[in-house]
Amino acid sequence: MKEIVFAGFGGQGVLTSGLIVSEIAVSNGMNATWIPSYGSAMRGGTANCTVKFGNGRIFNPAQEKPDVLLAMNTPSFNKFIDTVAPNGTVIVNSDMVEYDPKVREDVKYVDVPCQTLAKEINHSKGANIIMTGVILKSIGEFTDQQAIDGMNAMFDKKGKGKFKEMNTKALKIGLTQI
Amino acid sequence: MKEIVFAGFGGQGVLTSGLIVSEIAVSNGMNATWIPSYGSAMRGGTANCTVKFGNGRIFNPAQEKPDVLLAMNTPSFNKFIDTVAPNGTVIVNSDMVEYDPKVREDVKYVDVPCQTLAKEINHSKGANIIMTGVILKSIGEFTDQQAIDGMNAMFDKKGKGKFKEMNTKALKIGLTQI
Amino acid sequence: MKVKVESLRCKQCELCVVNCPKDAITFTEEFNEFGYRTTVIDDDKCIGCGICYTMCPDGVYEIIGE
Amino acid sequence: MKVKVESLRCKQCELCVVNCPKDAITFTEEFNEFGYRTTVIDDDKCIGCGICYTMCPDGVYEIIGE
Amino acid sequence: MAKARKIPEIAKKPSSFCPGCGHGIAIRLITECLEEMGQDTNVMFGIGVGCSSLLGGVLETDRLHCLHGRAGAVCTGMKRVSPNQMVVSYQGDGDAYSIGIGETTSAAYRNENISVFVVNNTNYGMTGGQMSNTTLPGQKTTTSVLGRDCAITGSPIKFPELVSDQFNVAYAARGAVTTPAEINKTKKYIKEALTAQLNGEGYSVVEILSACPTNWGMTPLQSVEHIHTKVVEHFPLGEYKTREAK
Amino acid sequence: MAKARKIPEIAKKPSSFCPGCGHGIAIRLITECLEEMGQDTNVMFGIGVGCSSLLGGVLETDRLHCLHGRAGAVCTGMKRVSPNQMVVSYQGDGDAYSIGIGETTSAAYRNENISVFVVNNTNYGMTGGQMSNTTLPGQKTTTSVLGRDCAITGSPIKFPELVSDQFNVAYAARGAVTTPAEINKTKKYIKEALTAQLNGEGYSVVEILSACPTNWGMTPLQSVEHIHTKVVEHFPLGEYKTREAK
Amino acid sequence: MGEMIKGNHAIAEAAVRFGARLYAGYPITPSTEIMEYISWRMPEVGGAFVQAESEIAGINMVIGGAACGVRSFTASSGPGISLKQEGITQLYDEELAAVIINVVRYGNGIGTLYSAQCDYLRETRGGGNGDYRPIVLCPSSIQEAVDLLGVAFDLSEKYRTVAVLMTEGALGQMMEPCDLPEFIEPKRYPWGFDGKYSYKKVGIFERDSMKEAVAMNEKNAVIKENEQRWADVDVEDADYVFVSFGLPGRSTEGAVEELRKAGHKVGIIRPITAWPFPEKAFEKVNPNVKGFISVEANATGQMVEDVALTVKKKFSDNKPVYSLAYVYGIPEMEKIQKDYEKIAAGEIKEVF
Amino acid sequence: MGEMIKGNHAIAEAAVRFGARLYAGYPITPSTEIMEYISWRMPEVGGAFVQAESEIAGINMVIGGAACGVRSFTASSGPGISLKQEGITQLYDEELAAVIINVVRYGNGIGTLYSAQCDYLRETRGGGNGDYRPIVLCPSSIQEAVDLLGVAFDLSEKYRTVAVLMTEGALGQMMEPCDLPEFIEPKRYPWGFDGKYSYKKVGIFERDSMKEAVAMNEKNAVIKENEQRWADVDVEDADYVFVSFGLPGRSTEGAVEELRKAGHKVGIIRPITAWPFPEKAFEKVNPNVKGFISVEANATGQMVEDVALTVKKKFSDNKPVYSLAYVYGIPEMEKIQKDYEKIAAGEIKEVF
Ligand SMILES: Cc1ncc(C[n+]2csc(CCOP(=O)(O)OP(=O)(O)O)c2C)c(N)n1
Ligand SMILES: Cc1ncc(C[n+]2csc(CCOP(=O)(O)OP(=O)(O)O)c2C)c(N)n1
Ligand code: SF4
Ligand code: SF4
Ligand code: SF4
Ligand code: SF4
Ligand code: SF4
Ligand code: SF4
Ligand SMILES: [Mg+2]
Ligand SMILES: [Mg+2]
Repeated sequence: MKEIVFAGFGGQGVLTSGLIVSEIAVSNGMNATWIPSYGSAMRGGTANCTVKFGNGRIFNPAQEKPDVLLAMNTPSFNKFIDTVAPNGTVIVNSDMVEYDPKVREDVKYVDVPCQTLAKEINHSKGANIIMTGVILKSIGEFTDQQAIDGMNAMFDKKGKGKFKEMNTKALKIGLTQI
Repeated sequence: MKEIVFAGFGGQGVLTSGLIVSEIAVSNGMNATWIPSYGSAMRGGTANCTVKFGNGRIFNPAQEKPDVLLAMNTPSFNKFIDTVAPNGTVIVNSDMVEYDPKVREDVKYVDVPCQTLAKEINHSKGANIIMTGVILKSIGEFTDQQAIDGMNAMFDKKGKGKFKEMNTKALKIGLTQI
Repeated sequence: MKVKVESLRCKQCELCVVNCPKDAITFTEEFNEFGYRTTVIDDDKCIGCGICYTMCPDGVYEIIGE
Repeated sequence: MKVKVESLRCKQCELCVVNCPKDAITFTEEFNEFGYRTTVIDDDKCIGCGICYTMCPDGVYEIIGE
Repeated sequence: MAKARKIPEIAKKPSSFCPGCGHGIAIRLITECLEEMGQDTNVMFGIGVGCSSLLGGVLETDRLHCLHGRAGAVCTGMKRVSPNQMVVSYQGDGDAYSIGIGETTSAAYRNENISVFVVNNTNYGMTGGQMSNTTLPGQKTTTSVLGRDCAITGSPIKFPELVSDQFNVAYAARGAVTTPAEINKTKKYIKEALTAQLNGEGYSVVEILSACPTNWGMTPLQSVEHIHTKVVEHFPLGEYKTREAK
Repeated sequence: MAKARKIPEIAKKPSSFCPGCGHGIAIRLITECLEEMGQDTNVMFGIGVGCSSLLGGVLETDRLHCLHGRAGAVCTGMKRVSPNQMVVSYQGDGDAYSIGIGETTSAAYRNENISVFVVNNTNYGMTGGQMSNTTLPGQKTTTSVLGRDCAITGSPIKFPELVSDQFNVAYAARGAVTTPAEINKTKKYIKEALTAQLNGEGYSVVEILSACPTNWGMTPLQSVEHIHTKVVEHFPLGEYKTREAK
Repeated sequence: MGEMIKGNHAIAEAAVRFGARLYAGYPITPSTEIMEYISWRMPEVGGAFVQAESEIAGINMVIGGAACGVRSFTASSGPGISLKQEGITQLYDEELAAVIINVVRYGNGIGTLYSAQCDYLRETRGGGNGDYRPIVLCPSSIQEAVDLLGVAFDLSEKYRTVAVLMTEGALGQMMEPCDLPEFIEPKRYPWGFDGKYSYKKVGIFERDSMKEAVAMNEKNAVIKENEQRWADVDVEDADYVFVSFGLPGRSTEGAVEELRKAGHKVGIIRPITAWPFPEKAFEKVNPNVKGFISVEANATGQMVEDVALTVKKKFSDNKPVYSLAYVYGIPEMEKIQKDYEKIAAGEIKEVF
Repeated sequence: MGEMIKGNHAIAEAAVRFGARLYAGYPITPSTEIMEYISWRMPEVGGAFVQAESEIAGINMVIGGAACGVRSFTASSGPGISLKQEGITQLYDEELAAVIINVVRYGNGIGTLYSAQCDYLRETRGGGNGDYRPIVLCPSSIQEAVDLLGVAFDLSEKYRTVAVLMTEGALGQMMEPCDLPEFIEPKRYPWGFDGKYSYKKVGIFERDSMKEAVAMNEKNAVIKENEQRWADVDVEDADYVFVSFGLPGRSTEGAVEELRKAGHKVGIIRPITAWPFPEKAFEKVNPNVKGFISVEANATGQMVEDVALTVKKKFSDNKPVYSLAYVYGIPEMEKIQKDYEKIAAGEIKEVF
């Protein structure tokens, strides 16, 4: 079973990113859970969700020890870095996050300038999709095609199929970052 | 400890009658409880209360086995006759109640035409006071003077002292009925 | 008879008595089971106008009609 | 300086910018800690009228007065 | 020419209201109208808590004893799932205008297609005569023993006026069950209210000024007199919102 | 001639309202008035549940987060035992006019000597933009996804109008926090309301039309425009009941 | 010995004398006389009386009064108390002191006017959302009602919590002699609002729930340790111990006296605090006791759960616990005695 | 395996498919999505959706729908459910079938938005006046929530009672794959109003409370006998048995699996009905079990009372009962394992 935490500002698309991963897992016959954090402070602040997936039963859907952390901004990095499983992966939005890798020396860091990359392909809202690709690659559980199909199926269901091409492009960029 | 049930139509003054007896007991240093019956049927129907008094502690204030039953109307007689303690006394408003003494042969019946008697002294609302006198006499716990003083003290407290003379007269009539 | 009277229901409120346009209703000396005086209609005076029916809160009257 | 600006509080709503009668307010290229662009006042244009204070929902401005 | 008149079948059981209580006349008028409209076997009542609860022993129709004040909501629920049945709420002034003011006004606000009858006897009858939102200025009740002081407690609420002025309702009126003439007028209002519902026009309300001899400490005749001399002064009779279809 | 202006001491902490939210202006106006009247350290707030709850992190005054809708009752309790302090309720439209309609109208009905400020943003902001009793006809919300259908849900409630017409209140008005001119007018209304209370004249209410860019899906500037073109059509600005003392 | 007085009137007068200065409520039988009495009495002493538009408004006005540090209370029954649950959990949550009087009447839903004890589980576990536990006091006589009302005010302020005086319809309606308390000077507590923000508070979104949970458990532990109240008779050598509160408890005390006279080794614990439940009372009980018998006026047996939990906690072996639930009213002493005999004879089985 | 769906949406869609045709409610986080979904979905199938002016109006509209024999339901959280207590006790009292969904959020008073299980005692004992007991169903996954919603409607109608789906904030907000039920034809029950007075009723003042109390106890006994539901794992040879429901129960199931792997003889009972509490589940447990451990997401430990009562009833000796109350959220599997070790080591003491 894999556990991934997606964290960032509200608006950075981390909840959607989590949803894409969970959908890919389910469309490939696995179990998955997606759970957002929500608390008393609603306005402003950070958003995050935890996705777990795998072939067995998923007991606790809540965040425990993520194998992968996506940190889209500095507060998120700081909030979750201690929870990452030993030998886990931390995927960092290097356009925004400054960090000291010494805080955890037992994890692998992957720096991705996802906002810059997104701008480059003229898909300003695609940074989260790029990062989804990075995550999927880093997990290595799904083929690129499975990833692309799963993502597009999800957006289709949400009635957001029209961005298919751009999203596919963004995901592919992510898939090639590691 | 003595237990008395006062029962009749609403408006026949049975609650007041019970109050008088309890007040006399308390003003003579005894314990007393007065408890009305009240239930879901509020409009119309019967009213009744239970008074207990004596020198010891009164445990259950509610009606159990009355030593004395005052029955001001037929429904009340029928409702309570079975509960009267063996060798108890049943004081009956013979102006209104028709009954078969065979329903209970182990109790003593005292018939008092209290409404007629009240009319005779021009105190149309005094029937309950007359019956209070009868009850007090039948219990035999208090002197006539204790009874009269206790009753008047109660009415004084209620701001109804002005009927003192008529009430005294009515009580005295009751006290001489047995 | 123009009006049927179900005296058992009467609560002696007097509303019929004072409103009858023909003063046809009076109280009897009888008490019903609940201790209320009951009414009686003077059929000669009564015109079957139905006002007693209208006024009575307790359904004592039924106007027979023609 | 006629107006003190506490940029940390700005949420980039633009209400001050459009209401300033002297067009004295513009957005800078800076982001504050919460990710919002902040405003700057052109002191030469500013007449200290206080409208920016009136419009700002977030207490960014203080009018110094005389 | 005598016309046959008889208590409607669905309300023919004897009631336990006090002598001279206006509730008895009010419910008869409502059931008469339903009968005349052929709706007496196509009706469900939401009954408030108060002396109206005594209708439980009278009415032989579908009826729910609603929680105190909530008939406006209960009747909304009933009507939304039973658009083809008549839904009638029958409440007291305390029930409808105090504890239930939220539900009562909200049903009016939504213009819910129900008919609401409020028996206004200017006090909480069932619980022994406390002040209500319709108690008259200076009226003595068990919670205003020196007479109601409107400077502290507010002045009598005028619900038919309020809904007519503020909400988009189908019909609103105030009648009294005091004299043959007023009773007949009140019956017309009730018929209008029920007709509005039958035609799907929306919310209708009739407030019915009604005697409470027991808690007013008056005879039934004095009570009627009191309504005509004092109560109507604060609660003018008549229609406040007439049906547009008319 | 520049006049010094500064956020009142009691409201100087930064808020967490969304960008362009009208709440921030509304609370500043109220606290400014209190300060100008010398009452800023003689005041207690009853705060409703809604985005107004975010004031918990802002206001440095006595304040109780009232249960949703109940500020009218809580403030009544506070004022009755604290006649010499200013008691202010600060609520949203959902809080005051839906769940709290009973408490809100009843406080007005009693002419309770309190000042009530209702921030009307035509939806339930805090919970993510559901329809409220002030939602405009046709307005899309998360519980009226096709646009509000007033035939089923009722039409926008007009509270200042309602209390002015139906109850004996001291002061009622509606303002907006959209432009310098409207904000200044609204501040005058607020001052009038607070003065009424200070003088013991009774109930005062000011409804404040306010932007909710987040749930309206608009920018702050579009929101202001929306208020002027659409919202005021249903909620006319102005005074509905002026103070008699004036 | 005082004068004959009605339970509800005694409670109302006592509240005034204890310095309560705000009452807000809505009429409901059998509690209404409290409000009726207060309606004229409170103005006499310069206090505030508000006839609220509903029970919800009533409890929220009490919240307003309590927020100002003024002794504030309300009374109701049956469905009226149900409507106050949200307010009660808030009083607890805001650490406001207030007293709620529940003159318990029988029944689910709209209910009846019978006297009963059917709200035990709700009052002791809290019918509102969350984990709060109000202090619950249960009088068995008018004198005790008056005395416990004073305790209720004191404890609610000492611990900054809600206290419920859980009395019964019959106790509200009956009369017996009662000494009323002396007048005490009304106070305004420093944690109450004064308009000056003397007492600081964090906003709802700034609170730390985890820390508060710890603090709440600590506070509850202190109350449990210090505030258990009960009366007991003859428990040290008892074969069977009755547990019963309020008027049924009083009747059971009589039954115990009778049973003892007849040679039965029985005793009684009469809880005076229902929460905290008087667990300590069980420490005195004969370790070889054969069983405990809960006597209550409700339909399902409610307090019996606390009896069983306490017995489990306090005895190393598993003692049987019996339930006599008499639905409503006050059980007759004779009835209790007869049912006791059935229990002793094995005809009535234990429920726990 | 179904598609990913949010818990609240799955519940809303399932209700429509199960034939519910009236929803009335008021928004409150974290239950609001149920209402938002229903607001457009119910009209699609010709059902009634009313956005009520309050939770009280909502539950009373449900009473109206239920009185007509139409499947009716509402959902809320925290204080919103507190406000419905009077309505819930009336539903029970009038023997109307309806379903209440409590998406539990943490906290007393206004409360928080955290997911929790702090309403256990209130839901199982009834927060309204009287002796009523609703059926309470507790899902631990979205699929189970959907399935139990069907059970809730069925049981409420079979027994003419209220059923509560007691779910948690986190379950409402999370997503996982779920198979939605088939559509069933909506019914109108014959005991519902049809305008013709087909189903006779006595007035409130004509009812016989004593008889009804007997009938209520009989009905409750039948429900207790027939409707206990639970899941269990490895209880037959366990030294320690966990008891935990909902999402914490699911996490505890995981902890049990881990502990077993590590050689600890532990098992779990996961109650699916909180009322009736699954007492029968305890009959299978190893008679030499050393103790029971209640795992809950609330501040004080609530279900632990039912665990202790059941243990007292089902075992002749006095087995210790431990309480792990994690306040809010879903306890981590590792945390549960660690606390288990403390219990086994005697570092955490039993509470009953
Ligand atoms: C929630 C609740 N609160 C209070 C009561 C007590 N109660 C019953 S009837 C009533 C007043 C009824 O007054 P009104 O509605 O005017 O009817 P009336 O008896 O005057 O016809 C009250 C307060 C109750 N049953 N339920
Ligand atoms: C009893 C209760 N019901 C529901 C809620 C959930 N709730 C919190 S805020 C809110 C709506 C607030 O809307 P409004 O009053 O208009 O304030 P706004 O956020 O728009 O300023 C609701 C429904 C609650 N906290 N308590
Ligand atoms: S029908 Fe008319 S005339 Fe005849 S008794 Fe009745 S009221 Fe009088
Ligand atoms: S109106 Fe009816 S109840 Fe009243 S006196 Fe006449 S017959 Fe009797
Ligand atoms: S004070 Fe007036 S002129 Fe100066 S920046 Fe502000 S709005 Fe513009
Ligand atoms: S009004 Fe205030 S918050 Fe908005 S842009 Fe100007 S300074 Fe920033
Ligand atoms: S108390 Fe008043 S309203 Fe109730 S039945 Fe008697 S007279 Fe009618
Ligand atoms: S949601 Fe709306 S009302 Fe709430 S803070 Fe944001 S903009 Fe303001
Ligand atoms: Mg009334
Ligand atoms: Mg709003």
